[in-house]
Parts: sequence; structure tokens; C-alpha cells
Amino acid sequence: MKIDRRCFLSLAGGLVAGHLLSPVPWKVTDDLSIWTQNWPWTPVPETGPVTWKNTTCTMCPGGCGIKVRIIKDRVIKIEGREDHPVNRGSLCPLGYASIQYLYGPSRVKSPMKRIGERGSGNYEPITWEEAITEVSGKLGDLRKSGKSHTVACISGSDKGTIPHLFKRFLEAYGSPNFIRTPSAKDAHETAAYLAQGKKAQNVGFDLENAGYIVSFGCGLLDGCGSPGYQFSSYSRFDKDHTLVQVEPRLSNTAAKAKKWMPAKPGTDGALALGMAHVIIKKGLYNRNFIENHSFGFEDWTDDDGNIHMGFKGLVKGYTPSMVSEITGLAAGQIESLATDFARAQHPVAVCGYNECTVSSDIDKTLAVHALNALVGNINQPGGMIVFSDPEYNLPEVEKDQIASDGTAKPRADRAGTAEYPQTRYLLNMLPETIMGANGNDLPIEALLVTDANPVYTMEDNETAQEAFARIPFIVNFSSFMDETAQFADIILPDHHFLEGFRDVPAPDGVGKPVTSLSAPVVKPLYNTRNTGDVIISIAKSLGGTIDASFPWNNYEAFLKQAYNDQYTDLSRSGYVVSADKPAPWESAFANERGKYEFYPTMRHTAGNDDKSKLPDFRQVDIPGDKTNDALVLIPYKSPRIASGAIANPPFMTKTIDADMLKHERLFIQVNPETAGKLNLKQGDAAVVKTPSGEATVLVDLFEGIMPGIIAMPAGLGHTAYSKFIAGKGVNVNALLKPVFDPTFGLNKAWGIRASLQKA
Amino acid sequence: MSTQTENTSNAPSNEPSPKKGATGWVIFAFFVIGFGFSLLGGWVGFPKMLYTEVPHPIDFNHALHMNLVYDGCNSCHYFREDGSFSGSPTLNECRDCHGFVMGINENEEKFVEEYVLQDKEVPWNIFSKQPDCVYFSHAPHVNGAEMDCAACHGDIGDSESLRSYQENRLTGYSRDIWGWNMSRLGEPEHAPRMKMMDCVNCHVEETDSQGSCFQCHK
Amino acid sequence: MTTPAFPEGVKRCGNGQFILWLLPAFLVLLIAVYAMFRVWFYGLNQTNMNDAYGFAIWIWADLAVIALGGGAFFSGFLAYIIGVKNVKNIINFAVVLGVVCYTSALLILGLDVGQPLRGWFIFWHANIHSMLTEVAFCLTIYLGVLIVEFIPVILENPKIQKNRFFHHMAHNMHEIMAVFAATGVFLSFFHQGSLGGVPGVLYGRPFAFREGLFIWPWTFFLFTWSAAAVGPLFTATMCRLAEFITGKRLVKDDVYRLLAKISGWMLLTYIIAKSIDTIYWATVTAPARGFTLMDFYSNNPAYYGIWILIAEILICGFLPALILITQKGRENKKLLFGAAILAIIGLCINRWVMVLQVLAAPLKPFQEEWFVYSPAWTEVITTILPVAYGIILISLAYRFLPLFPQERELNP
Amino acid sequence: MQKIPSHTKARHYGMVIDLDKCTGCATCMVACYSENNVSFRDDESVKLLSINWIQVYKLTNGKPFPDTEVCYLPQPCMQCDGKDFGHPPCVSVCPAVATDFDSPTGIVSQITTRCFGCRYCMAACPYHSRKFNWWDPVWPADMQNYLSPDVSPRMRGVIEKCTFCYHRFQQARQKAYAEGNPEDIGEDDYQTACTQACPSGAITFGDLDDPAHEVYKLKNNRYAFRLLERLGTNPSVYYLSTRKWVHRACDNYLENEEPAAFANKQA
Repeated sequence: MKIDRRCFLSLAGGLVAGHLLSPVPWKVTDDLSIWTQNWPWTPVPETGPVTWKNTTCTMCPGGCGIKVRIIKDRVIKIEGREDHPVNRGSLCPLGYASIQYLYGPSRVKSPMKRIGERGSGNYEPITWEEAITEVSGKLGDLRKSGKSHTVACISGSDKGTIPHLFKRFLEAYGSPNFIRTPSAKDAHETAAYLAQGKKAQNVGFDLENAGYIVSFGCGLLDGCGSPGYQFSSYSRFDKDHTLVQVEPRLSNTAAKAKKWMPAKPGTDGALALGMAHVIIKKGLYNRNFIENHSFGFEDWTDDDGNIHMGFKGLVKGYTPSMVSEITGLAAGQIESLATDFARAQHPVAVCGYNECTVSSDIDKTLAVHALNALVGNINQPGGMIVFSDPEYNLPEVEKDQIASDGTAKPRADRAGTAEYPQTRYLLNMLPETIMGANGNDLPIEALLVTDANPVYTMEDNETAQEAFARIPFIVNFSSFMDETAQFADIILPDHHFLEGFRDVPAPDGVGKPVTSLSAPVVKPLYNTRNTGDVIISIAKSLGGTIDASFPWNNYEAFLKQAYNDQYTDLSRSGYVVSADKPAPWESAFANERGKYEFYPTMRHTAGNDDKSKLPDFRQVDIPGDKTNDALVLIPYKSPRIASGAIANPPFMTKTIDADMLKHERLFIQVNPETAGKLNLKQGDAAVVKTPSGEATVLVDLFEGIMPGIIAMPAGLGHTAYSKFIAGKGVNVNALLKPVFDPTFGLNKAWGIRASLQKA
Repeated sequence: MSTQTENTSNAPSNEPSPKKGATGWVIFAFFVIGFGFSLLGGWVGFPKMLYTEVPHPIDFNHALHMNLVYDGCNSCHYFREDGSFSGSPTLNECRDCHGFVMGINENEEKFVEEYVLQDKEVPWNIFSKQPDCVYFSHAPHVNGAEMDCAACHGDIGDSESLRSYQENRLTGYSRDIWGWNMSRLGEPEHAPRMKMMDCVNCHVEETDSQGSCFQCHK
Repeated sequence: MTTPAFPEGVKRCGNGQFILWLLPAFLVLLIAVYAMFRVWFYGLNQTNMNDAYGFAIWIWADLAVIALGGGAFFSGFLAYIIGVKNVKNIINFAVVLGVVCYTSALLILGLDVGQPLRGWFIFWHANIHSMLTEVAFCLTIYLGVLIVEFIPVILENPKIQKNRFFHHMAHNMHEIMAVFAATGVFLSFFHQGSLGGVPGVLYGRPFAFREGLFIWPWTFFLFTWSAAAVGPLFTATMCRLAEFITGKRLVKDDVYRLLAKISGWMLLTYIIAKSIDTIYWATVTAPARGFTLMDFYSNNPAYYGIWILIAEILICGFLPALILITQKGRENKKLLFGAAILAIIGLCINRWVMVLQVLAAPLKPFQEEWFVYSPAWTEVITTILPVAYGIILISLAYRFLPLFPQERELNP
Repeated sequence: MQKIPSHTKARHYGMVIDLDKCTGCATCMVACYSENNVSFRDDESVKLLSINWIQVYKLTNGKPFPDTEVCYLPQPCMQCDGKDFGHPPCVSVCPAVATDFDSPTGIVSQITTRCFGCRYCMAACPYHSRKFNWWDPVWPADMQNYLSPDVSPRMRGVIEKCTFCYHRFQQARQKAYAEGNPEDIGEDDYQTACTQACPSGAITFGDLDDPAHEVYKLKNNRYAFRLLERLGTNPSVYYLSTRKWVHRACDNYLENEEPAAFANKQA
């Protein structure tokens, strides 16, 4: 038998034919496609029983109630809680996206000790025992050497039991230096103290019942204050509600307002006085309130027989035409605004709480408070509400001699000293003090940081960073690797808020005294500990009276005792509203006269005339040279960018518009008219220069911004966290510089002079 | 391409060379060999290569449990309040009885020691596990169409031991989904197979419509 | 003694020179294959396409290449069905060109899908309403037909002819070639039309959308007609190019003139129909949706100006058509091929506009910006791939197969 | 379009978005990402490569300061009914039936495992509602843990789009079946994630054909309009705005034409 080529061809043919009649090609083709439908690297989420748990979001000081969807032990989704008194179902994008922080790459997964340079992010994990021993050892040494007062704590808030534990710890330890990061609260609480006599009050606005809102640059719908509260109030507005927005830029709030009044920046105070002028002139003010519950409206004579000008006298000069000149608004517009405001049902004037500009102009704030007082809308439905923090039921702090001596020392930030007696915290002063001291005699030897990211959020950022770099020992309690955590020597990571307990009293700007509870909905994922527990442990290991001041085994026990009989309610429904109604006028005012003082007699002033006590309009001289820096840079808040201590999670960065960010470049908003003069076109690269620094940005032509003003969003330009936010855009804080009020020490600068040039 | 070589040869001869080659029968035999080899390989060898037997973590005796519970399959495989179906029981449900070793058999011992006491869920092999893109709800089938468990899952409730689980090496799914018969002709061996067209056929029969994509996909 | 590899009675260059000639093409092919594998391995992120430009240069290349490859079907139609004898002298070449074009088109289509391993869904889970399904089916089947038409040409290689089986097979296939040609023509009319339907049915895209006859938009017929008109011109032009490269005459001039005449009249009728279509669209279809003609031709990155319409219809439409229908135009080879090249450019512009300008034009008035796209190197090189691959295949075919029956006669 | 199963009631789900209310905060976008396992990348600034099922656009009236106005327009998939209730522009073009018109709900489906990524639907959609997975999705760190089992994660090379949170309809239907009333799916039982999330209450969702539903009333509002309505896509998403320039910005009009709401009136 002969075998030749044709036999092999035939064999091949047979193989092919048989193959085609077998399942091989068909099944393999099919299964390959099924393989592509279920690629091993495409995750398959596990199913299981669904549960919903209520808790409170603590990503910002807004205090929104949330409900969390959990499948088995995985957190799947966060939604707004409909039955929560703060947000009534509404929730901001950060709240929704906070789930990404729980599982995200920027979590600090165990206690860490720095092994590299400050800011390099080089850390090695250590055990909790080692970490606590190291921290208490260091603090113990400082105390022994009589330097207890050189320990400071920077906290993002002074409300709630966690900040309270820090304050308590410093008191027992012997330091006066508990410092809250600056916020709109500074001006509000100082103004409330001056006009109404009580210290450390919460000022909120009852937006849900307000009928006519005049907002002096308040980013109500731009994610400031308590976004959930503000949005839920806005969502219930109908055609009878009026929102008037005063600001030089067409913000989201301005876009949604019934009327946008683009006053020149920094002239809000004059507008408020102008409105008061019209209201008084037309007799539209609340006579009952003015006559029976206020002081200093008319001119008055003191015990020595000196005659003082009253508020009425002050605003006499602020005629619509004069205010028009200052603000750039039409006189008629100002007049009708004042009239409509005073005649409306539940009018309220709001200011501050624009997270990005933490300028705290005390005069402006007093003037806005006075507007509310004029229409008798203090502690009334739809008005400005002033209330105290919840009182904690706790034993006295035990103090030894070191503690008594230490707490009696002046504060390192100069707040409450003879220089600035009426202000409680002045973090902005700290860098200057540290930089001014010589190396052996630092005012701060050890720093504890909790819920704050000052290395990022402070204006004149470069100086602040240099100052922090000089502090020998920094302990950070952050859950995330933020900019300040990267400066720390020891990181003692807190749980994510979905993993631990904490109380959330007095959300920013909310017009009712709500305290909520943030309770764990999942077991801690990593080796983290509740900061409350850690402070108690540190106190215990320091021993003596410090230990004795912390007679609790853990934070939960402390929390239960602090809230006493309210705790059951708090843990059952997740929140308590401590008073149905705000204090009536009869009992609301705690000063000598028991009245609302239009003339704040307690005001500690630099000058001695009436005008320096009355909320007169004083143009703030913002930093920069008028001739060289012809433009004014203002930061603005976008609801899509978290601009506080916490940076954007990836989901929020994904929502940022293409006219705000392009790859790593940030857009600066410029009016086309201004841009035309500078020969800049849409998308051009340009260098923005301020006295604090410079940055390369891209030009976004926006008709909605006042010519001569340029604006940058706050919250970008991070260097820490993860690649999803780090390196994107510019930190506007690095371009700003504070201007300190000579009597209050607060930062009054609402912007900075700048130049813009084609790059 | 200017230089050209002369094509030297003449026209090709039309006659194939008279050289003796293999006969037609031999050639045909080769064809048959190739054909048969492929056919055999495809129908017999290929399934063996494509599927791999995955051992069960522990053997489970359904029949035994059925005698001890009051509500048949529902006792362990039940509907949750939101209408979703629980599927395989979790340790928490087993723990009520198997909190410690009762000493029934080796399997029980293994189950308690390796899973219950170590608080580790059993990685059961699920015969009917569908790809992630499939949305299947028991409620319309059990409550709406009043189908028995056995209609889709076979008589697994009466079994004393778990049947063999074979996994498709390419797709990762149980052989039950495709059907055990390579040709997909004739009756299924254990329980109805569950490829998309199998669902569709039943839907067309029962509801007069195959339904829309989203009815069964997510 | 050994049987020669080359067709009978023709001269071919030496192997060394031949390989040298193919080398650049191979190089391009190599890079293109590398790009192809990158795209298959890493996915379509290797291209510059985006969510506005889901279709881009590849789809354009597909449409253009298939339209130009349409020379095969229309020459087949003329040769086998109408019985225009003279066309047979170029039909083999047209078939090879067709094979090149159609395989390239399929390859690019295979590259252009996000999930190539699921590509067969288009056949198995076919949606009969989709123009793309129609394209895929007709394209695949017609490629099959083309290969069947190509096989007898391959079999005519002297070495293969020696085998009696193949010899008879070639002979028998020639006998039934008319049947295949007819099938091919039928399929081709359809898929050329379907390709026209691809943009024409997009009623969400007013720039592309055309009303039509039953389910077929006017673009369906216009695409078929234009492919039939320009395809043979492309065949002729490529043939002329081959003559230029080989330095030999391959077909007689009357073949060119014949094709030019037929194409000229086809082109003229096409461009008249196209003009009517454009006018109707600009005055009725688009305004009904709130658009004026100039909305599509102004206020955008320069290259989509009104010039494009002038270039497509006047310069690359009427002008070559008029040249080709006049005897004087056809007599002058330079004019003839100049006109042919213009017509080819016109066809390419048409296909480009119907894919890329469609996607570039903004629809939402609040998004005034036109969408801009420039292809990535991976896209460019794979689009050039058909050229390189065509050079190789045609060179091989020319070297070893009797593509041109008149070659021996013309080059004694 | 497929036959409606014999036991199923036909509904026509749709959405009404009040543009005068929308503040452009993008909460709907984030809620959607979270609800639907939408992937993200480290650079999302190129919006034509960014996957968004609902995208908020910024519209301006183009007038100079201080007469400038801004309006935000959230745009999900329009779930077009197309011609004769069932022929949206994208559905008939899909060569592999990866997308169909779900007759029982009026929702346009997208089955990502059937899709092989030809992107014809993307070319057909005038709204850019369809997004392509140019990359394989990656969830860094432990982020895979938050993925919802209700929506299947997609893979590289396929189209995805808004589904009106169809899985929520599936869940509502499942619950209705479990409770013995398969047809009893109320307005509250099925709401999309974006509707629920909108902190301003700008989005309303429901059965457009059911007079008991809020959307039924809203869509008949004089100022209701649809995006690019003149193309004949017949979207199921309506918008509300009393401002004429917004209407003009949302559809194409010849110079002598006026938006319907303003046709016979000076505004």
C-alpha cells in the first residue's frame, strides 16, 4: 500500500470534517464568549440579606441623618434619612460618596509611626500599645519638665463629646490650648455674645419656616453649612418663598435665587446697614421688639452722662444712594429689597457659613444680626435662632498643681488674652507665634490634631506648613492619610464614622438644637480605634489626677454618662431635639439689661468712639498692591468639591465639570470683559499671582462673574489622600492671606488682590 | 521591476504524471480515520477536558434533614421579607442544631469542626448558580406560577448524598447549566438545564412571551 | 523539467527584486499587526475614539474600502450578467482587488468591536432590523462569493494546473462563475445599500437622517449607486497604477474607456440623485427638525465648511462625470484618470462626511462646540494596513496568476 | 419590541425634571454611581471618556454680567419611545439585540453581556446617553466591597447606560409577588435612585400614563418640554422651566420659530 501526500490531505480533511461535527468548535466559541461575560477580574458582588441601619453622617459639620443599606456585612449604599429633623431625606454628594472613604485607598489601617521626612508619607505600622506608650511617654516628659502648657490640640469642632474629651484631657493635663479651626462660627458666636450676652452660642437660621431669605454671600445651595438642612428647606420652597442672593458671582445659590444682587465683594455690611436705613425710615421694624427687648436702638446716655449714638443714628448715614455707591447696586433695588424684606412673612437675613471664605467680619455679622433684630425675627419661627450646646452630666476634672498652673498660662494662639479678650480660638495666629519663637522656647512642643486638616485648610498655607514643621511632636487622630496626617509623628487612626460611636450636636447653621448619634453600622474593617477610647487610654497611662479625671473604661461608657437619661432616646431614634421652642425674648438675652443690644456695650474696641462699637461698615483692606494686582481673587464653593478637612472622594471628583478641571489643571473664572483686556481666551493657560503665591491655571470665561473679579473653587490642590484627588488643581488657600481684625483677631479678608497673565 | 527573467518552461502539460499513487480506498480510509478521530475526541474526550469535577466541601444528606424539619424545603431555603430568596442556609441557621458535634457521621463532625467552630461559612457548590448578569427571582416562579422546587432543582430534596459537581473550566459554571448531555438533545439527566434558551422556551410556553431582556437580566 | 511558477508567456522580475519591492509593505504590515494586537489585548482605549466618536476613521475606512471594492461586483455584473465581453479582461484583477478590500473591511470590523470574542453574536443573535446585521451577513457571504471567484484564478497557476483534479475544478468553476457573480451582485447591491442605511436610518442624527422608500432611506440607494459608479473606476485606476509600476501594459485602452464610459454615466446619474437628495434634505428634512443647512457647515473647526459640499458634489462629482461621458475626456488618458481619481476622492469624502461629520455636529443647542477627533497612531496604521496588505496580495497574484489575459498580447 | 407577557400590566415609566428647581449639585450623579456600580478612574476630567448614567449640564443664557442666568440640566437616558411606542433610535440599530424596548415598562434595556461593543447605538443616540467602557473597571483598595449585587458590574468593551434603576422595579415586582399582588406596584414602591437622592426635590418619577401619579400631572404642565423633541425620539423624560431661553437651548429652532410653550405669547 502506498501512502502519499493525498492521504495526508485526506486525513486532514477528515479531521476537519469530524471536528466540525463534534461539539468542540461550537462549545468553545460559546464558552469563550461566556468567559468574556464573566472575566475573572470583573467583580461579582455577593448577594445576601439586606438590612438598613440609621446613623449620622460626620463628613462635614452638617449633621445629616442617613440610612445605610447593608448586605451581609458590606455597606452598599448611603441615603438620606427621611425622618431626620436636620435633613429630612436630603443629602449632599459627599454624604452619598462617603462610602468610598470606608473602603477607599486613603484609610490609615493601623497606628503608624513616621520613619521618613515630614510630609513624605513614610510610615511603619505599630501596635496600639506601642503607640499609646509613645504618646503618653512624650506627654508625661513634657509635663514633668513644666511644659504642660506647650501641648495643644487642634480640633475641627468644639461640639460633642470627642472635642469635650480633648478639652477635658488638656485641662487635667495642664494646658489652655484647645483650638478649634476657624469657621463662620467664630463671627456668629462673637456677635451673639456681644449683642445677646451669652458665650459660645450656636447661631442657626430657621430656613424651613422662613418666607423671605436675604443671603449675604451664604452658599446655601453650594454645599456650605449643613447642605442637607439647606437643601431640604429649599426643596419645600414654593412660589411664595423668596431667596435673594447677594454676591459678586453667579453661584449655584444665586442662580436659584429669585433675585441675584451682585454687590461688590466685601460690601455686604454696607448693604445690611442700608436696608436697616430704609426699614427704620419707613417704620417697618418690629416695634414691640425694639421698644421692649432691645437696647441702643436710639441714642442713649450712660451713667456718666455721656450721650452715645444709637443704631438708628448710625444707619442714618447709609442712605440708598450712598449704599448704592459702595455696593454698585441700584438705589431703587436696595430700597425695594429692604421694603420687601421687612414686609414679608418670616424674613431672615443670613451670612457666613460659606465654607470657602472663612472671613469673619464682625461688623458685617453684627449688622446682619441687627437686621434680624429689626424685624423682630430672633428666636422666632423662620428667624435667627440662638441656642446653647447640650449640657453634659460629668464629674469635675481633678487638677493637680501642674494642671492648675498650666491651664492658667496664656494661650499660644493669643485668644482670650488681653489682646483678643472676646474671641475663643485663633488658629490663624498660631503660625506667626511659632515662627516668632526661638528654637528652645517653642510655644507648642506637642500637638494633637483631631478631625482637622490645618496643613491644607489654613490660608497663607506655606507659612502654616513651615510652622507645623517646627513643632517637634505631632499626633494625628485622622482616619485618612490627609496632608496633616503626613506631618504627624504618630497617627492614631479613628474609625470611619460608619464604624464607631460619636455624638453630633448643633449642626452648622441649623435652626434647631438637634443632637444626633453616629453609631456603628459595620464592624471596624481595620486596626483602628475610636478616638474617645484612645484619649481615655492615654489619660489612664499618664496616671495621677489625669487618670482620675477619666473614670470610664471606654468612650461608650463616657458617652452614656454624658447624655445621662437622654441617651436612651438618642440611641433609639438616632437624634434628640433638646427644646421644642427657642428661648423667648424675655429670657433669651443674658447681658446686664436682658435685652438685645444694638449698641454692643461689651464690645472691646480699639478706638473709643461709638462708631467703633456700633457695627459700622469698614472696608477691609485686602492684601495686595492695587496697582500691580489689578484683579481680585475670591475663592468659591462648589457643591461638587468637598472643601473642608476632608477631600473629595472619587465619585465627587468624577462629577466636577469640564469647565472646572482639565486633567490636573484648574480653571479660573474670569469675566469675558476682563479676559478681553488681558488678551485671554477660553482654555488659555495663565498664571495667577497673589502676595501669597502663584499658580498656573486655565481660563474659563464666565459671564456670571463681576468684571475685575476672578474666582477659583476651594477644595482642590490636595497633595495627600490618593491619586484620585492628589495633584488635581490648586489649593486656593495657598494663594490667600488672612487680614486680622485688630480687636477680634479673626480673619476678615474675603479675597486677595491678584494678577493674571497669559502663561 | 524592469529586469525580467525569462519564463523558460513551456505550457504546463494537461496530463497528470503517470506516477502511481495511493488508491482511492486508501485515501478514503485516511479520511475516515481523521473523521473518526475528531468525532471521538470531540464527543468523548472534549467533555472530559472541558469539565472538571469539584469536590463538595462536605457531603449533605437532604433526605435526612427533610425528615427532621416541619416545612419541607422552606425550612432552610426560605423567602425573606422583601420577597428575596435566601438560597443556601448560612452557618447561623445550621448552628441551632449543629452548635457542637452530635456525632452522627464523619461529615457532621467535619462540618462542625471545620466550619461551625471556626465561624467559617461553607463554600457550597451551587448547581444552579447563574452568571452575574442573570436576574432570577424565586417569588414569581414559586408564588406566581406555583412551581414546585423539584420542577427546576430535581429531586435533590430526597437525595441522601450530593451528586457530582462538574465545573466548566472556561466559564466557571456548573455543568448543570448547559445540561449534561453534550448534544443537548434528549432528556436532561438530573434537573432541567438552565441556559437562556431553556428559560425562554418555558416562558413562551407558559406566558406566551419570552419576555423582555430586563425581565431576567440586570 | 520543473513546471514554471509564473503564468504562461509573461515576464516577471527576479525573486530578490520582488522581495525588495514587498519589504516596505511588509514593514507596514508588521507595525499594523502589532497595533492590532495592542488593540485586541488592551481594548479600544488604545484609540482616540470617545463617547461622541463611537464611530471614527475605521468605520470610514470600512465604508470607503467596500465601496471601492465594489468594482468587483459591478464588473462582475457587467461581465457575467449583462455580458459586456471586454470587461472580462479586467475581471480577475477586479476580483483580487475585491478580495483585498473585503477581507480588510472584515478585519477592521473585527478590530473595531469592544468584545471581539463575542463578535459572532451579530450572526447568532442577529437583529434583523439593524443595518449593521445586514452589512455583516451580506459582507461575509459576499466575501465567500469573492473567494469562490478568486479560487479558479488561483488554480490557473501553472504549478497547480498540473494537478488534474484542480485543473478540472478550475474549469468547472469557470463554467458556473456566472451563478456566483449573480449571487455576488445581488448581495452586493444589498450590503452597499445597507452601508448607506447605517447613517441614513439614524433619525436622532439630522445630518445623516434621510427619508426614503419603505424601510430604506435614500442613502441606501445612493450608496449602492455610488459604489457601482466609482468601484470600476477604482479598479481601472489601480490597474493603471499596476501598469505604471510594472512598466508594462496590462489591459487595452478600450477596456479603460469602456469602464470610464459606463462609470461616467453612472456617476452623472448618481450625482444628480445625490444633489436632489441634498436639496430635499436641506430644505425639508433638516428644517423640520429646526436645522438649516448652514448649521452643519459653519461655526466649527474649519474643516467642515461648505467647501466640503462643493468638493463632494461639484468638483468630485459633476466634474469627473462630465469628463467621463465625453469621448474627448475618455480619449485623453490623463483626463480619464484624473477624473477617476477625483471621483474616488469624492466617494471617500462622502463616506467620511456620512460617518464623521455626522458625529461631529452638535445637536443640543446648549452644547455649541463641535466634537473634535484625531485618530491615534493605532487607528492610522491599521487603516493603512489594507494598502500594505493589498500591495502584497496583488503583487503575489500578479506574479503567479494570469490576472490579465491581454498581458501576453500587449507585451510580446 | 417584544410581546407583553399575558399576565403583565403595561406601564410607561417616565421622569419630570424641574429645571427651575435643580441646583446643579450633582447629588443625582453620585447617588447613581453608588446605586449602579458605576466605575471611576483617576482622571475623569475628559467627559467624553467618563461614564455617567445621568449627567448634569450647565446652560447659560449668554447675556453679559449682571443679566447672566445659569440653568442646570440633569440628563439621564431619555428612555425614548421612538416612533409608535417601541422604536427608539438606538434599539433598532443594535445588531445583536443587546438593547430592547421593554414594553411592560417603556424602559430601554441594555444587556452588557450581550453587547459586543460595536457602538452603533452610541452613534444613533442624539443625547450621548450611552457610554462605552473604554477600560476595564477597577475598584481600588477594598472598594469592591461596596458593589451592589443588584446591578451587574460591566466589563471593558461594552456600552452601558441609565436603566431607570430597573433593578428597583425588579425588587418592587418581587415584593409584590411575595405579597400575592403581582400587579400592585405603587408610585412609592418604584423610584429611581436619582429621584430619591435629589436634595432639592427637582426630579419626579412614575407612570406617565397613570393619572394617579404625579408625573402624569407634571408632564401636562404648560411649561413641560422634552430635550430635542423635534427629532422625533419621543423621550420619556420631561423637563419643566418657565424660562424661554431654557426651552430654546434644549431644542433646535429656526429663526422664525418659537418653543411651543411660548408660541402664542410674549415671554
